[in-house]
Amino acid sequence: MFQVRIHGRGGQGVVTAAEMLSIAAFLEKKYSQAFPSFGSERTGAPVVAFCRISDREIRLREPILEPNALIVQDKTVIESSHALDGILEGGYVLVNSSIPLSSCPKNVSLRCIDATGIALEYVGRPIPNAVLLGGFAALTSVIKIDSVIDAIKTKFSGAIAEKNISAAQVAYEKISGEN
Amino acid sequence: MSNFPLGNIGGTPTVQSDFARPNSLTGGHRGCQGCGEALGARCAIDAAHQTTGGKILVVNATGCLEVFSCCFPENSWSVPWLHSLFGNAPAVATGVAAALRSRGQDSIRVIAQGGDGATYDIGMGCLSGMFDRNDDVLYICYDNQAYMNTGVQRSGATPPLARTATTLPNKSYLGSDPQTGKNLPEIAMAHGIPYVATASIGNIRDLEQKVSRAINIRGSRYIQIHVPCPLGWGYPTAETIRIARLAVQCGLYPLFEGEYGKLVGSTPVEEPIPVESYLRPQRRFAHLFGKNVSANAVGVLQNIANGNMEKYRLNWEILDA
Amino acid sequence: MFHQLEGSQAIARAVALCRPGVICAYPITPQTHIVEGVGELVRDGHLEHCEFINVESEMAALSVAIGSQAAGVRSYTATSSQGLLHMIEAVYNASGLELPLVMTLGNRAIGAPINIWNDHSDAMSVRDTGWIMLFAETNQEAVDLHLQAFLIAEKVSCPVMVCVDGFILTHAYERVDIPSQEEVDEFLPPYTPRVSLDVDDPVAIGAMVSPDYFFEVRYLAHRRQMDSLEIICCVAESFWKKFGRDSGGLFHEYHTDGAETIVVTLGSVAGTIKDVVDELNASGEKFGVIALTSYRPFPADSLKNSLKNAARAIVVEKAFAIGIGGILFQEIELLMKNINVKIVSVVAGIGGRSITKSMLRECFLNKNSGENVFLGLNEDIVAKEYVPMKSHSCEGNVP
Amino acid sequence: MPKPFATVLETATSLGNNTGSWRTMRPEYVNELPPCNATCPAGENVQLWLSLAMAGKFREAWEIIMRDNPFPAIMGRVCYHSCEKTCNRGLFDGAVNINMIEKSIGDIALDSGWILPRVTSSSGKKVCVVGGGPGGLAAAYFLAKLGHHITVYEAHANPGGMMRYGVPRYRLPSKIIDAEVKRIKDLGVKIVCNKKISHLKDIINDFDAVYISIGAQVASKSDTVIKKGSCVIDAMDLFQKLEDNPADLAHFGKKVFVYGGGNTAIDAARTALRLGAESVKIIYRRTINNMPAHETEISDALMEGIEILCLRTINTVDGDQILLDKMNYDEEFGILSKTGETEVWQVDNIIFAVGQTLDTTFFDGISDILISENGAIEVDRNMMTGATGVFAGGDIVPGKRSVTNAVGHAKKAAKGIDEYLGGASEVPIVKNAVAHFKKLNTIYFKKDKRTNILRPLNLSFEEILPSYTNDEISREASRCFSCGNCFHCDNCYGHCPDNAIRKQQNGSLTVNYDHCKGCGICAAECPCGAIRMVSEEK
Repeated sequence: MFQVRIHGRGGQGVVTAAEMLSIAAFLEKKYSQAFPSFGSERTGAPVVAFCRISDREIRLREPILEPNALIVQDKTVIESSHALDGILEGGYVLVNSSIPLSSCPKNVSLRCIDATGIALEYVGRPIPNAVLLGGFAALTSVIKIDSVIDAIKTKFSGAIAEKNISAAQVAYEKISGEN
Repeated sequence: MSNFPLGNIGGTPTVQSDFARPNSLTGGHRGCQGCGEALGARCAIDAAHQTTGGKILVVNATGCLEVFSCCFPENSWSVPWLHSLFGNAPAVATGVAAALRSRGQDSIRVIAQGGDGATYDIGMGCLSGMFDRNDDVLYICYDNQAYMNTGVQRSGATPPLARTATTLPNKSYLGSDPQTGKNLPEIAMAHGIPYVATASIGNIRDLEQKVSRAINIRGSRYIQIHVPCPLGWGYPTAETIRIARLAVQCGLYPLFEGEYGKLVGSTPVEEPIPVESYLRPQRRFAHLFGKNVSANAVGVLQNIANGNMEKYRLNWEILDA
Repeated sequence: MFHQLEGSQAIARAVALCRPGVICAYPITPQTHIVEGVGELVRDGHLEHCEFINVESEMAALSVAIGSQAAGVRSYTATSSQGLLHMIEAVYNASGLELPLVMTLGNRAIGAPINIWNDHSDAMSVRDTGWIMLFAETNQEAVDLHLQAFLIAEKVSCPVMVCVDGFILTHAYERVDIPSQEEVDEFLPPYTPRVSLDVDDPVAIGAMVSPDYFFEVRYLAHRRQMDSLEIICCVAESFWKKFGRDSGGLFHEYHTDGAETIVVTLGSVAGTIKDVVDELNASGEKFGVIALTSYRPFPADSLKNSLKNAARAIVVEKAFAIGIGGILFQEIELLMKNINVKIVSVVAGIGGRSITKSMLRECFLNKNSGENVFLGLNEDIVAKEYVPMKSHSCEGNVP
Repeated sequence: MPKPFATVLETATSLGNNTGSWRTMRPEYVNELPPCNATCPAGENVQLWLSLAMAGKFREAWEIIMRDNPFPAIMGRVCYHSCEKTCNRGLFDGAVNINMIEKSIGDIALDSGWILPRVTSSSGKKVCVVGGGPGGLAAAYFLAKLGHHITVYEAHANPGGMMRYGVPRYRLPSKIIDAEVKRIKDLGVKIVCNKKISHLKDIINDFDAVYISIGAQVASKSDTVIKKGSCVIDAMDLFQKLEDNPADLAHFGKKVFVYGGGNTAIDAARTALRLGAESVKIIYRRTINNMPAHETEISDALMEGIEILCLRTINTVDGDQILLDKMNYDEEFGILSKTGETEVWQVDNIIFAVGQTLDTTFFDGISDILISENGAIEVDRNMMTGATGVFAGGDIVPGKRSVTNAVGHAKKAAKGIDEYLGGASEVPIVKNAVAHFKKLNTIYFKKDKRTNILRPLNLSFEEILPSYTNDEISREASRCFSCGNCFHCDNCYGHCPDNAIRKQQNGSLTVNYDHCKGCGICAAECPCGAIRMVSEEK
């Protein structure tokens, strides 16, 4: 079972990111489960969402304390929400940041990507969730980029979908380039 | 509308500009960035606190204000505060006032407050009962025009043609049905209670004056404060005050006062603006400016605004012309 | 057809497939997305001939549904926690009038203190109102139970409440099979009311009943609900034949044959318990699980039959009655009073407190724990905050 | 019995909750450059002294002006107030009447006899200032305050330069000049009049540093043919005679023509009127809206009945007749051409006001002083010429020619000279961004027109333009938007939904970053744009 925790702020599409990730896994005929941090997500407040991906039916109903992967949509929450706590050895950390992180946990493959910049450029709005999923697919290869694209289509439509898709592809190429 | 700054430049200094203001709702609360309701609450309760020398008890209905201001271990209130349920705040306040009367402590004033959901809908029965008995309570409704805490569902205060989670527009449906909705200030006045007023955080000086006038009146009083919500209405968080001003300037949110059921005054609108300049910056009205939307969609709201201008005599020039 | 859907949206689609004629919507976390979802299906034309009503409170929500059901139209609403209690008068009224309403309950704690997270205190507070109460373990079962609920309700002529864990299920995205409209139409025939307000056949519904007959009316209601145990089973069977899934019915057993300890529980926590039981059994233990679906009517006999061979029964529940303790625990203990099975009450997950695998494993392995366990309770806070009553005098002003 | 656990809370415990972590942007109080400060050629802190004037603190306001400009009363009469052109209030309901306020404060200073603090320090260094005009006197003032020993050499009988000889008395009475110059003398500055220094080398060795501010005295040539016996006079000579020996102008003519389009031409025309001329006509080669003169000057002249004949140049002056060529001006490409038509006018006097050029003989033979092709002396950032220790400013260096610019140059030069003589080197101050109109939120200002002073028709040489009363000063100064700098209106403090702005008893305002969520309301509602939102990511 592959467990992912996504950190960010209310209004940045953190919950939608977890949902899209679970849809992408579903499209690859896998079992997946996504759920928010069950709080009242106030605009700006730190927020967490979770996603489990597995080949067997997922029955477990507990929070994810030791994730295999972390997506940080807004690096300013790293400190206040202890976003990097509990990451498993050999895990993956994808951070939305235009500059490298000052500190990061041991033997974990960490990547930074300016998802907000890419989102602003391709989508015109600073919502980084679809972009980061593109990066996530490249970093972990737990899901394919095509499934991410199809998942984006379930959440957005028309021009907005196309823009998010191209943004996700840019992130995918960028991260796979770095691999 | 005297929109001088809040300090002593131009107008009389407001309570909010006083360095020693009570700060009834203080920092660290969990309201969204740019929350109009948090500001409205501080302004209203501070004004009441200042007028009565701090002799106020506050009863709060369930809702955004209650959830983000008091969740263990964080309490943002600096005044005595009681939260019971969603729909019973007016009745609970009646009880608090009765207790004070029984102890002969009439100098302590009781304020009940809630959002538009608690006031227009689920608490309407208790509110009407309180007015019916003319209980000595000032009810303050923070009107952000939908159920924001549960994710922007329509309430009785949702304006015509607005998008909410339960009034999603599509090809044939343009948002909240203009034939529906309540006018609570008018309903309150119909109860013949001593004082009813509408106010806005776009004009805090006007708001404070109305609260301190109301707090000194005995019997039931109702003040409704327009408090824009960046999340629910869809505009940048920094524009909360600007949006509030535009609502009043275009006539869709008339500021007026009533006593014993009769209109006695209104805050004049010096330079009225078309409703479009108030609607366009908000995503909840974006669908009215879509491609294949007929022009008279905005016309419906403009007629309402024009009606308010006349009914509440908001702009003397227009009326005299 | 399989979809990856949020629990609330899956339920909304299931309800729409049952072709309700009137839907009442009032927002309350965590069920709001359900009524919003159904509302959208109505507005986008997927669900025709359905009136979607935005009401002003939960009392209004159920009252509108009572009115529409009494007027002969299949009606539905959803609520949670405080909203359920706000409509409590109408809850009793609906069952008293034998109206086959269906309502989803997004389980959430009851205040004060106000709490928006999951537990079963709201369901437990209405267990004696005469509604049939079905608990869903997964979002798939939540979909299936809604399809069965309308059928059960209309067969028994008694309202059915489908309990779905707030946030944990309502807000969880999972793989769910949503049947086609044709399949559901074959399974669930159109609603033909036994009695309704009809100008051609006028009747008075809701008469006052004096002491001479009231006792019988209430007893008949009880008898009807006990008989519905059998209907719940056969509806579940016909559902299994139609859709190929063992959803619904009275309860589901998991590895109970030869189990020394059987864990009895309700709702989504059963999933976590099954994972723990698998791990324990793999290391030589003998554990089984009973996940109760039909809580009311209470399947006493079948439960007794399934538990009698076990040495110990651990009742894990997400609610407890202040002043007495575990609720399901009392019912199971009463059931097994003259059978030599040790019954342990485990109260956990109150007010959204997480129930983790490690907590459960430690509790299950503790063979000699007391009879009443409050799992996950913060003992330090209790020690600090509890002030024994005897420390201040209780005499009145008697000298 | 202790309070119930968790459901009953003490007041304001939320203050421990750091909602500041929600920010992605943070508000910061800034001090942006008000447009008036940015454009003032003398570098005055206009906004600061306006705020003091508003509060009725005229003495403090005067002291702030005096820090950058020793001639407030003169400025109020002759400065072309470029500050008012860029005043943001101009885009709202009319610029603040900064010029009239400065004049009024200058006058109050003179009437109340406010004096400057005695200079106590002495650097022991001797500086020579050549030219007692506005630039020279200002340089002397700034240097004296820095403790240097100053000697000013002035060619004419009285100090003042263009102020005295370039501006007629009805606009700038000499008693005003004398009073403001006296303050400079009281600082210990020695002014030697009727002392024309003809060449730099005459004085270079007697002083530790030299500041040349001799102005552009030579009248520019024009290609008009002037026959003998014609009654032609240059505007500068006219004003100089008016000042020093008015008797020469006793029988000034009735029909007077003035040739030129600048402020000097207007002043010359209005002076002619006051000398008894019955008809005064100004001849200007291009169209009226190209005239370099200031609009208020032109409108005053027209009000006094002076005519302006545009699109004409003087071909020849023959005795009491002048032959004019009618001109055609292509506005788009700025090409002037004769139409071939001509006009003849009877004339008693003609005053030439076609601008001045520089007399560079003062620097002949000194190689390292560079002179640009239009004759201006090249100077560096500290106004030093190519020759070390030799500084220059005013009309003789490149840049706009005005009394105020001269003062600006003098201030820069004084710092340069002081540094050259071993004083503290001036740390270059970083210029903040200019507070443009779009950064303001003018909804908080009530429309109220500026208080204009009636300009009655006055054909005498007496100045009868009154100043503001004290109330009028404060009232007009209160129209200042205080662009880019907090004026303590408390809007930010009052509108913050998170009570995240602290106000002290003394009125100071600071952001409490523990609770500020960065919503941006304070910045949006700040009337004067004194708060900027800055990204949190460093």
